[in-house]
Amino acid sequence: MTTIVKPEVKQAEDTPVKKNKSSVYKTEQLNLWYGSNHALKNIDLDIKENEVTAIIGPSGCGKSTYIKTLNRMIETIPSVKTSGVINYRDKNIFDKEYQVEELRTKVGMVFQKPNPFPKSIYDNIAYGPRIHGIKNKKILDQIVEKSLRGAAIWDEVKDRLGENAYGLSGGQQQRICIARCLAIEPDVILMDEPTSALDPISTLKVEELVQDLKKDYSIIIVTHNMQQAARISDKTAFFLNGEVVEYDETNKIFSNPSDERTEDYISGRFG
Amino acid sequence: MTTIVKPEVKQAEDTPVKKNKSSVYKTEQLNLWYGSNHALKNIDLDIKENEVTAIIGPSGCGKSTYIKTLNRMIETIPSVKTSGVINYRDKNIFDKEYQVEELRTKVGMVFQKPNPFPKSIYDNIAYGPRIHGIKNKKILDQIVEKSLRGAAIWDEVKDRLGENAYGLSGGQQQRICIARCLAIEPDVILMDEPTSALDPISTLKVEELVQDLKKDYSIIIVTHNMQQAARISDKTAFFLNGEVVEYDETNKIFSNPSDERTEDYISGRFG
Amino acid sequence: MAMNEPQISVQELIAKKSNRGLLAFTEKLIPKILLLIATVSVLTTIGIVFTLIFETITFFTEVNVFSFLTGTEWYPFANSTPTYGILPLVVGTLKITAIATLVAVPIGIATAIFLSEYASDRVRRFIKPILEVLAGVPTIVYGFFALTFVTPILRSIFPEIAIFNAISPGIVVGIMIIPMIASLSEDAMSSVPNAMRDGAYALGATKLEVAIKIVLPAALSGIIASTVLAISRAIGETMIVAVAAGSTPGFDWDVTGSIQTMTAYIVQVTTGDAGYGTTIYYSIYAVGFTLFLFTLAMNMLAQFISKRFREEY
Amino acid sequence: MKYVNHEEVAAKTKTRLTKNTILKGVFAAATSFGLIVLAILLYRIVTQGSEYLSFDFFTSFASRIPENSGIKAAIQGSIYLMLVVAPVSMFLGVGTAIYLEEYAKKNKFTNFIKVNISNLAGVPSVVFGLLGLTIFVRFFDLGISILAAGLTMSLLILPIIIVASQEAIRAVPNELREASFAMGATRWQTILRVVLPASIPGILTGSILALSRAIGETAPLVVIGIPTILMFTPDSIMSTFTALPMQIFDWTKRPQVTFHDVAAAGIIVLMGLLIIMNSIAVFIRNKYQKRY
Amino acid sequence: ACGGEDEATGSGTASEGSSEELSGQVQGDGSSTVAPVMEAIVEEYAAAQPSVQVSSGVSGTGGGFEKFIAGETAFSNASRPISEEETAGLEEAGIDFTEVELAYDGLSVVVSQENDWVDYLTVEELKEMWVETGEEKTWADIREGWPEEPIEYYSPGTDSGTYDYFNEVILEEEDIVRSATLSEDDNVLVQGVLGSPNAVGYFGYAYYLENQDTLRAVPIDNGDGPVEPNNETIESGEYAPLSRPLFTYVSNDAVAEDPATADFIKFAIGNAGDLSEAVGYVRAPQGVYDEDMATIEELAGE
Ligand SMILES: Nc1ncnc2c1ncn2[C@@H]1O[C@H](COP(=O)(O)OP(=O)(O)OP(=O)(O)O)[C@@H](O)[C@H]1O
Ligand SMILES: Nc1ncnc2c1ncn2[C@@H]1O[C@H](COP(=O)(O)OP(=O)(O)OP(=O)(O)O)[C@@H](O)[C@H]1O
Ligand SMILES: [Mg+2]
Ligand SMILES: [Mg+2]
Ligand SMILES: O=P([O-])([O-])[O-]
Repeated sequence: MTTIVKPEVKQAEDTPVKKNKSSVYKTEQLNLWYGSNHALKNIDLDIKENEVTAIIGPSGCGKSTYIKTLNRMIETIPSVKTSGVINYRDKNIFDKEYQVEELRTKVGMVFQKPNPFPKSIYDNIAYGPRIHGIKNKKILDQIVEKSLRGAAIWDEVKDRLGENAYGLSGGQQQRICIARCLAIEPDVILMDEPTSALDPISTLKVEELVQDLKKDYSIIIVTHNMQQAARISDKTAFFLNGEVVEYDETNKIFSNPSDERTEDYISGRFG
Repeated sequence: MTTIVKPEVKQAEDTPVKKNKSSVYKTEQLNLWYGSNHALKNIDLDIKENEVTAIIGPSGCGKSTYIKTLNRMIETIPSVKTSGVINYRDKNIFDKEYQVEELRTKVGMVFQKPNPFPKSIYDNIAYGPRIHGIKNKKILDQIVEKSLRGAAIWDEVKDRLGENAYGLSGGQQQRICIARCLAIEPDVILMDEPTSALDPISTLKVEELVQDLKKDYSIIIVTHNMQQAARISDKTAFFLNGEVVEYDETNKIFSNPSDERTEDYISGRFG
Repeated sequence: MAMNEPQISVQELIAKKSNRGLLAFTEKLIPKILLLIATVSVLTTIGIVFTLIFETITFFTEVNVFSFLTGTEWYPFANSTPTYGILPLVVGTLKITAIATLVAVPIGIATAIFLSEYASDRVRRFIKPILEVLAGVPTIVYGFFALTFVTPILRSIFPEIAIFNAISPGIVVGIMIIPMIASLSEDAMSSVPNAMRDGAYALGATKLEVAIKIVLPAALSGIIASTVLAISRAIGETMIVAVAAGSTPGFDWDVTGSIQTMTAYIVQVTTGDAGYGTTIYYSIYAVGFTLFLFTLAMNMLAQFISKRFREEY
Repeated sequence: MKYVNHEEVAAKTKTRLTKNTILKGVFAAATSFGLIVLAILLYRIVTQGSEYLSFDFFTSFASRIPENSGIKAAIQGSIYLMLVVAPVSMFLGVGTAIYLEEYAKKNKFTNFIKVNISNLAGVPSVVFGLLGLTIFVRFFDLGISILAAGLTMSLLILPIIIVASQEAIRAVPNELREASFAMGATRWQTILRVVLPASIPGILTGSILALSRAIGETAPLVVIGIPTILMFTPDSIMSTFTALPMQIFDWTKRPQVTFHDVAAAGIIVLMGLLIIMNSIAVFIRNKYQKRY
Repeated sequence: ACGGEDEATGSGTASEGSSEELSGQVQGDGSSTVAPVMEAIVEEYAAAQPSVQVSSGVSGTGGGFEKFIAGETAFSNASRPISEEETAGLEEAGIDFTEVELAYDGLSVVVSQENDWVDYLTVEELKEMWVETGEEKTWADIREGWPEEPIEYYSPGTDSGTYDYFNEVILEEEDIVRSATLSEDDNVLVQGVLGSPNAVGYFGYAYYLENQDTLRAVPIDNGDGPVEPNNETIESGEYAPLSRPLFTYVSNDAVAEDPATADFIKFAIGNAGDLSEAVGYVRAPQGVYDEDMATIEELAGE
């Protein structure tokens, strides 16, 4: 297993700080059903700020479902029912009064397939601020630049901000999506397999970016790729059949998992 | 790497026999272009009968393209151009006189996504024999039963042969597709990532089936999943950017690859 | 694989049974037959163009082309000096089309937005077929409805409106094309990938913001194309105007009085069955040809729009 | 530096949501407009025509006396008309669709056919009437017969059927064709045994909708000039005939108001036919949708 | 419309010559003025000879003659006598024909009942009113004291016999006002006239009868004082010049060669009197019917 565990050494540096961090998301006894399909079962997870938390598990185990529940995007599917509590910064997001639009301006999301809007690069980034009432051109310009820099794509696109975002490569599009998400200065960024549609080089870029963003944002990332989880995350949660089997320091999960199923999975015995 | 190499021990038993086997497919200097995109470059491969040959490699390296060339399914894409030779049982399949329908009755194919016809289970299996002129109900009954047994799904469906195949689960559908392919008793079976759309348990079933079919058929299987290649194949070809980087006993490829790129790939350094 | 049955070799059976020669022959023949069938649609167009062109040419031997195209008086039935200036018929057609467009475009697009962005699956599945019924109502029924229901209502509100007028049939033609705009625009909007909506929702956008700022622009070419098609349909609509718009072609922009459209003129003459060979008989072909060119231009425009401005995503 | 003030954002969210709610109401109102018009139209016609709608209405011919008037000739004429239109238009339409989707190469000619079809779909029905009058009635000397009118109507709805069939055929996933080819099937075998069976529901749905268009079309019949005074039912496709929309048109033209009520009764029957046809189409569509 | 049963009995007597079952097709077309009579005849005939398929279009007198000349029809209904050009056309086509008089019609000039100023019109006023002069006309232009409201005109289409007749006796071949709504659709005319107090229109007497409660027929003064159209004045010819006979023209060959056609025409002549009254026209003198019947019987070789 040596090859796989290698990248963790780098993360070990961060370990001492972690203990003091406060929670951004506290999930308690979360259950979720698609119609009669019980997709999430008694999930308890405590996610800390300014960390990268990876969620891994075989296909269909509920990773996407869980991450979509965190910003209530799951509600776009009519058959979904939930029970339990998710506290975001100590407020239950399932509360009646909790306005979902407000939650989502605090919690950004990056999707599996890059999904820029069919607009210019500039308009893509400015979309979020604009709908939230920022119309001043100067401020928008600043936001666009800052976000694109934050997503490490400013240099590549600064001369073609007026072009349609669909003219970019997949990797660039994905970083545009990340920039779009940064433009409203979220607190948390959710990422659902953000690199699975990308080539290796673009993947690398996005991974580096995630490492970088960690300073300012709390990041929750779903990935199929165990090497990726090992490379970039601080904590890892292993999902199986809608349950959290194990949640721990990434280091620990990949070198010395406590659950046999975790071991089986990361050693490739299934999935 | 121990965990990964484990399954090979089982295959070691077969090794002595292999040397004497005759070739089913001999590919010589195959080149293929999609328009101007050179997708396969000087492929040389000699595939033996009654073996499982796995083709692995990162996305876009040409695995699907190659396997589709073997039964000339690639010709359905108009922009495709080829050069070189593929001898199937010592006859060049690119020959003008070679009738593609005849080739395809000898060479079956199983696709990535299960693709049963929207007909009854029975009609799915009987499809091949029927288009080739077999109409006798008794014979068809026998063929259907035999094929379903061969695909290890007879017991699950014997009481509902009249039902639409779309009522089955993904894994069952895939085995129906395998049975459909067995119904015309092909010589070779091509499989393009046959388990990538399946859950772990169905995957296991199909893998077992492949092991079983090897006695009677030559099998060429494309897979994304290196563990799967290691578990079920006798030989493995590693493709990269349209070239065959390495082709050898599966054992050897996974324990002691001769090419550095192969090693990088199977240890997860890219892809 | 122990089997009790006598061993059958399928491949042998196949080798015996299959008749590759015959198969190869049908394989060659079938596409040719199908090609012949496919040319029927081309022949139809040729047939239409030829029917119209020949009689139109005959018409122009009796009536000056220029005065036909630029004339502002259409009195073919006059005893002494019949005049054939098509502009009044064109203007009549445009009045109907304009009113119909004003009714149908806002309502149609709003319906499309509601169905694609707000309505639940069940509501959509319930409403769409009903709208299709609205599109399938025979135009003679609409004509009857316009004359006996809409016109009296309009006249009770605005007494200056005549019994035959452009407004009532215009509105009803509009109602007739609402489903066309709604349904085609809805198709265009629902084919905008959900990923795009998700992207906006994840930024905290409301449904309205997603609909107006993301979906509408992305589906714009489809929406415009559907509108153009619907307008073309309004131009060619016959029975509603024949029944409810009157038959006095005038060269003005008054919509409260009786008008005549190109289609209604054709019906007027054919129900009177102007016999073979009179100038009036030929005039319906000239008018038909003009009408054909109008709708052809609109259809080409719709195709151009949906091709040229198709969004890349 | 922070640009986004999350408190302000939260404050504005309320207004945005209100806007959203208001416009949702506007959109819903627009949607109901169509439904309400349909309801009024149906209500008007039913109240106006129900008095004349009886069993006798179906079994008597048109009469100078409104009370005795019926649609025997008209409804049978319409049915005969459909018996010509359905096979002719479906044969031509599905054949063309198969050619375009399965055989046609991407070249100028194919493109020309496609452009031609979408243009044909936009040609006004009254122009098709002129085509029918000139070509079928006069040039081919079929007279004012069911055949002449049927061929005219077939050409009129041909583009609709082609497009619907094309869509249905295109919706059959390529994987199914590949599966068939991989078994050694020829293209025609694949079309006959895999593609057509899978696309039949879509083709039927589109065709029924197209036929329901044909059954209500009036303008071409008016232009061809089919009679309305006749007291017999057709006995062959060369018969003179009248049809439901033509009969309705004739009744609405009469000066006696009572005949308008008879026309309304005829409209009820026509609308009933249409709604039945539409329901069948919707039923087929819902039942067979998303099979693969 | 009333008394359906009476005609049924009447038909029994008239079709005495055709006791045997006949079959075949008889096609006709023509005047919409004649249509109500013809519809009644066809309807009654269908009861007497169910196997003979008679159909009749309503394309107007001129439209009917076009088809008659083209040989597409066996009889052609007309609300005016056949014209010289049409006779020439038939000669050229080699079609001999017989004129059959079915009924009398009083072409009625009508206004809406809301129109309370028109008491009668002289023939001159009528002409002044309907002829195109290049200027818009108001009621005051026709007779002093009438309102200064523009007149709205509704006239049958130029293919109709009604138009032709009006054209001949009133317009005297001058152009009809251009603002007139010309329509073959009689309901359009009725709706148009009753839709406005300033409207005026004209059409067959039967159509006026059907709408007596909303329309008003204007008495016409031909020099001997205003005369209102009604059964007596029309039959006596007192209602002049707008009283006219209605015809159907029959192909001699069709009568001679096709027993079904002959039978139908005989039936038509035998019942025209009763049926024309039943649908609101005026019967022709019996002598006219007898003469026509004799001509047809001779042609049919009886
Ligand atoms: N829209 C839906 N309707 C019904 N069931 C769903 C829906 N989406 C997902 N599911 C089911 O919920 C379960 C969890 O799905 P989910 O997409 O969360 O898995 P995942 O771990 O993200 O898998 P993958 O790695 O393939 O993306 C699966 O059984 C899936 O079939
Ligand atoms: N229909 C096509 N037209 C043009 N290029 C194609 C087509 N199909 C594949 N290619 C290109 O050919 C190359 C090889 O593709 P292929 O599908 O064989 O890869 P693969 O190894 O099977 O990948 P994967 O693991 O993603 O299935 C890729 O660069 C791909 O973009
Ligand atoms: Mg997922
Ligand atoms: Mg592939
Ligand atoms: O239809 P007409 O009697 O006026 O010719």
